[in-house]
Amino acid sequence: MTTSELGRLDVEAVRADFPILARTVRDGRPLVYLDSGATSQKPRQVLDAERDFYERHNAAVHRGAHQLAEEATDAYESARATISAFVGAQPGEVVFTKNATEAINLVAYAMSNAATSGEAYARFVVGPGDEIVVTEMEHHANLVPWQQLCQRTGATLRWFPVTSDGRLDLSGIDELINDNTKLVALTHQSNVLGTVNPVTAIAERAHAHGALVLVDAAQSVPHMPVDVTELGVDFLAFSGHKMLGPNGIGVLWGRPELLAAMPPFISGGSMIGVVYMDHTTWADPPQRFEAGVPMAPQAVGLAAACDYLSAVGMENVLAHEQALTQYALKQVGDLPGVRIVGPTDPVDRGGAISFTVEDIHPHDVGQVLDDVGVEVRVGHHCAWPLHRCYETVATTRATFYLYNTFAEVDALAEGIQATQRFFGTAAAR
Amino acid sequence: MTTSELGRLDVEAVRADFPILARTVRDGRPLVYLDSGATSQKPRQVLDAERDFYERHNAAVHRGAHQLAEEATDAYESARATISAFVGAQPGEVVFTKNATEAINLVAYAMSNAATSGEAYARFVVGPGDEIVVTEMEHHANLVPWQQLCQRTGATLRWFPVTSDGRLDLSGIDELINDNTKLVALTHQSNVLGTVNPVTAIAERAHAHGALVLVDAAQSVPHMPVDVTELGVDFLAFSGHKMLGPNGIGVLWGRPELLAAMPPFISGGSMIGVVYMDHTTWADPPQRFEAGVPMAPQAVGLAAACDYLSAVGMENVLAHEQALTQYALKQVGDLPGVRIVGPTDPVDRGGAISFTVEDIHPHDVGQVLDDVGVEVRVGHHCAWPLHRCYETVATTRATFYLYNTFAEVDALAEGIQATQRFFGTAAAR
Amino acid sequence: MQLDSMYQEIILDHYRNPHNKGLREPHNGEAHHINPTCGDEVTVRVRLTPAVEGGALDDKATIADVSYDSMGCSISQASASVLTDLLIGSTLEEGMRMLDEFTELMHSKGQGEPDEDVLQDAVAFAGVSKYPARIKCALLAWMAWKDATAQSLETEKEGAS
Amino acid sequence: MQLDSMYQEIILDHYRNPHNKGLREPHNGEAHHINPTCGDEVTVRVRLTPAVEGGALDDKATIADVSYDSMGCSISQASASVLTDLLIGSTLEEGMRMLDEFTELMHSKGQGEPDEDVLQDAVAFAGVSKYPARIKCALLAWMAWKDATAQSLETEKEGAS
Ligand SMILES: Cc1ncc(COP(=O)(O)O)c(C=O)c1O
Ligand SMILES: Cc1ncc(COP(=O)(O)O)c(C=O)c1O
Repeated sequence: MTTSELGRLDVEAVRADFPILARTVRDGRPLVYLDSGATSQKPRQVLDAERDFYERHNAAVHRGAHQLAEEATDAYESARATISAFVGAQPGEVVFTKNATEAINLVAYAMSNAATSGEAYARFVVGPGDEIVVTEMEHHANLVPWQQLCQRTGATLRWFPVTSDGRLDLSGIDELINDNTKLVALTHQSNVLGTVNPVTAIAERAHAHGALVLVDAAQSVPHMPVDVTELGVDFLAFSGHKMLGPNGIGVLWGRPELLAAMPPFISGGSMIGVVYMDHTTWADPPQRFEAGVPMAPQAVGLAAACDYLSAVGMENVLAHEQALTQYALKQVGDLPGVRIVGPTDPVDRGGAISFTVEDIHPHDVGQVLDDVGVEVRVGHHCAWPLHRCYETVATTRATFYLYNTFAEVDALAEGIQATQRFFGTAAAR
Repeated sequence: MTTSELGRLDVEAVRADFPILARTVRDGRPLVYLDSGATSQKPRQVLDAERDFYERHNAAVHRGAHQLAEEATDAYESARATISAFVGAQPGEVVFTKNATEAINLVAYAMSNAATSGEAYARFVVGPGDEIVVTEMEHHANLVPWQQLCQRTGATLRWFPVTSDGRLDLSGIDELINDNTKLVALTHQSNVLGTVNPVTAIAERAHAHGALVLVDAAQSVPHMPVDVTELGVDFLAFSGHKMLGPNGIGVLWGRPELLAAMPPFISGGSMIGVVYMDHTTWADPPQRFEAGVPMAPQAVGLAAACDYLSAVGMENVLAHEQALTQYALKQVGDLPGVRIVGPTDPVDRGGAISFTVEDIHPHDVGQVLDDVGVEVRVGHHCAWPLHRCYETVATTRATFYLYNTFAEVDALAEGIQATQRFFGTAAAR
Repeated sequence: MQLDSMYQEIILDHYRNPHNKGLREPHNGEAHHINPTCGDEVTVRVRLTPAVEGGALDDKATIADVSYDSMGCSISQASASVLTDLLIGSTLEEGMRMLDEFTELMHSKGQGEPDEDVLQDAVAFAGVSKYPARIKCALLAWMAWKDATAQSLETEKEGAS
Repeated sequence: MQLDSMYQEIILDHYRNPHNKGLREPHNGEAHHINPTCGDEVTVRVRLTPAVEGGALDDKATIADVSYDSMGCSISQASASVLTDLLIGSTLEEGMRMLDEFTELMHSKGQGEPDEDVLQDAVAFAGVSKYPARIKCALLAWMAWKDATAQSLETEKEGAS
């Protein structure tokens, strides 16, 4: 297909762009890939863009004056412009990292580094008495770095609980976000519950108390239109591999005045101003935060992924996934013995459907599904504390993307019933 | 070619594997790529391996139980085994990072994190009175992270000077490495001078005082056989992109007992033992140091690069580069007005030839060379303090790899003469 | 259906009707293991007794009891149950031999030819070795038993010294 | 040879025989800039004088003097030299206009059509804009001049308040 022909969303045309979707698994079963929440598949266009870079323009960016280096630098910075525009940002506000996890750690480490970086960075210092607020539904990537920041600095970690129906419990917000709060870090869309959080409202409250707001957008940027100027937050982190892009690249967006006031995290070449044996000054953002030879080919690939998604239209991606989610909530949620963990209504909810099957462990559910070609994820999905809230250690999770079909949702529902028959549970009788 | 047919080193057969080497630059000039020290070009075999992963086995590694996830995990861990074996290490001792820079930062941050990580990690704590020793010839990647560690912890940074002929000045070693020394970080092969340092001897001295030794092998692992068991050091860092592999992947090798005693650096998913809202325990190495969805396709690509290099034979790569270096030291070094910065004898010296051309700024040298298709690097090559030692801000640098030819060295020498003619300097008359 | 190669009848039987489940006294070693990818847990208790009364806990020591408590999938549950059947009453030497055989079987990628004399019911897990993500499930109780046993030996040494 | 489009005769002349090089007194603003990729350096001094004696330093102020010291490649050297020729004697407003035009020219990727009336000798740098890595060289002195000028204005304000 030419992606621009897509109109609403021609799933078959989309699928034709993804070589892996044509393969079979186990005994020749067609692949039903319902694990895009873990990582997405890549269209040919993305793989071609990356390869073209390697075969024609490869050189170390920002480090050479020869023609290849010029071309490579231009490709890298053009990619930054495309990716920035995809989330409504300016290129100078976008830092490339290896994944969302590093992007979040970058901010957490900049905050502890501020303590030993002099007056210019005083605004980021945190210490005893200061509070960092997260939520119980965070992915480990947006929880553990803040625990560690608190351990390094003596600040206190606090968190929003979740309600039994999979929403943030905001009833304590007036107490939880207060003048001691230095930063609120929360997920835009839960990778387990699918819940989309009221980020803008929470950010307003945080800003009223002078706190910064970091949003983990690893599950939102791939699946809905996101515009940083509308969101009203200070930092936004996401990963390329979850949005049709290559592995090995992530993004930290930050308000430019904040990035400028932040000390570096990883240090080395290309992030410096002047270097002496006994001291060093820093380059301006975004270079300040990109030490070493960067992942330019991956940036080019991610830009191609943004182009692909833009051609399809993020509104169309969202609408398609919402339709799949609504269908799945019914097809899966109505099965006897199946409990959905997360909102059962499709409002403010993305396409992650986590569930338990009575008397069958998720590992065993996943195994039987795998046997019929349905690839889902089982476990705590890097959100162990959240699972404790729902009194389970693990769930089975199906996640959707633009290339998934209603027939694949049916395959999932049938697979769950096959599992119940295989294990002979009450629900199967 | 089939790489196994290479025997000694059939440069033409090798070149045929690198699509980019067939392109032209500027007005149709054949590309003479002499900037592999900045980043190497990639053979088809590496690009194919990475693409095959994406098109057939792509999934999040270590996070799924379905067939694709199994295949992806297997590909990732097999790649780790191949890459480990390439440097004589065991897979459990090899951590994947985004580049050498991150690998070095990992150790530096683990050392400052040790202060707040409890008794189990006490061995890595450094503070006032402790000394970190580097050298004046370090790349910023192996200098700035240690400056920053000292700034965070109050430890003192000290360094070996260099001699006028481009070697480490070891005369003060008895004083420089003493009982206060906690870590010695030095480069195996200088990216500017080409100098190969006596790492093993220095490590012995350091170990005698209980200090750890980290080697920046970014310029050695790509160019010579390196075996960590023979080197006698504690940590070794290198980058994939400089050794025919993809961008976005680097390696930290560490002695297993040290990795086990090190607190984590970047935290998030997949590096945890158990996670609660208020505390977290860690996975064993190497997972402890690999937070987030890793760069599995790049690991697969880097393993293919190792296979390629092994098929050619690292001894042959070394011999080929030594021959080129010896030739270039003469062809370039003998030109009137040209001064080589670094050893002029080829002993203990790799293929980085940095030089100044009298009365012509390196930028201008590089520009004229670029105009005739010869791609070299100009500037301080991320070793600014080193350039100060030689009373110059910048040099022009040619670096060689297995795909370079003697004719390309001739092109370099002719290009320098063309530059002298263009600018009408004394040497040209 | 490939599934049957993993979910052998023996496994499903042990899963539905586990043997020796529930922590028992007396014991002289205990270990708690968690599988960090799915949160499955097992606690294993062991009681080792010397071959000769009053003697040291050597190779010939008897595995007088193994009991456990656990939470997890069919494979991890069944494996714990089979483990107790195999180990209770064996000598330490025999137990370690079983552990080695079982570990080797798990890493055989479906190619293992387990010694049925040594592994008995545990040979039923051969099919699990084809599914790398499940190997940890099958090994969880065994690894906990190994640690619990190391603890028994440690405790005894401390007692002796 | 494409080179000639970058290394115009005017540029090489200024490079070999730079104008106004060497730091001079009096000055009321100074800035030091370094190109972090190659280490090239320039220090620029400016003296702004009010259009009306005793008046404020506004748009109409005169750039009474610009001097500099520098170390770097032909492009950065020549650019600093040309800059002094253009700026000395101009009004601040004219100077800022030249800065804008020159900056725009540098980012034109070889497509710029510079206004020769404004940029005079500096139009010779048009070819540099085709070489992204060299743009910084051409702009180095201009950026330093901008900062030095900001300092002059700052100093004056402080003096006035
Ligand atoms: C000696 C040396 N050390 C470290 C590095 C850093 O490598 P990277 O930029 O891939 O992290 C380089 C290359 O830039 C180098 O040449
Ligand atoms: C909500 C959320 N945050 C953060 C991450 C971390 O992303 P990555 O592993 O790419 O760093 C993920 C995915 O694993 C996620 O789902």
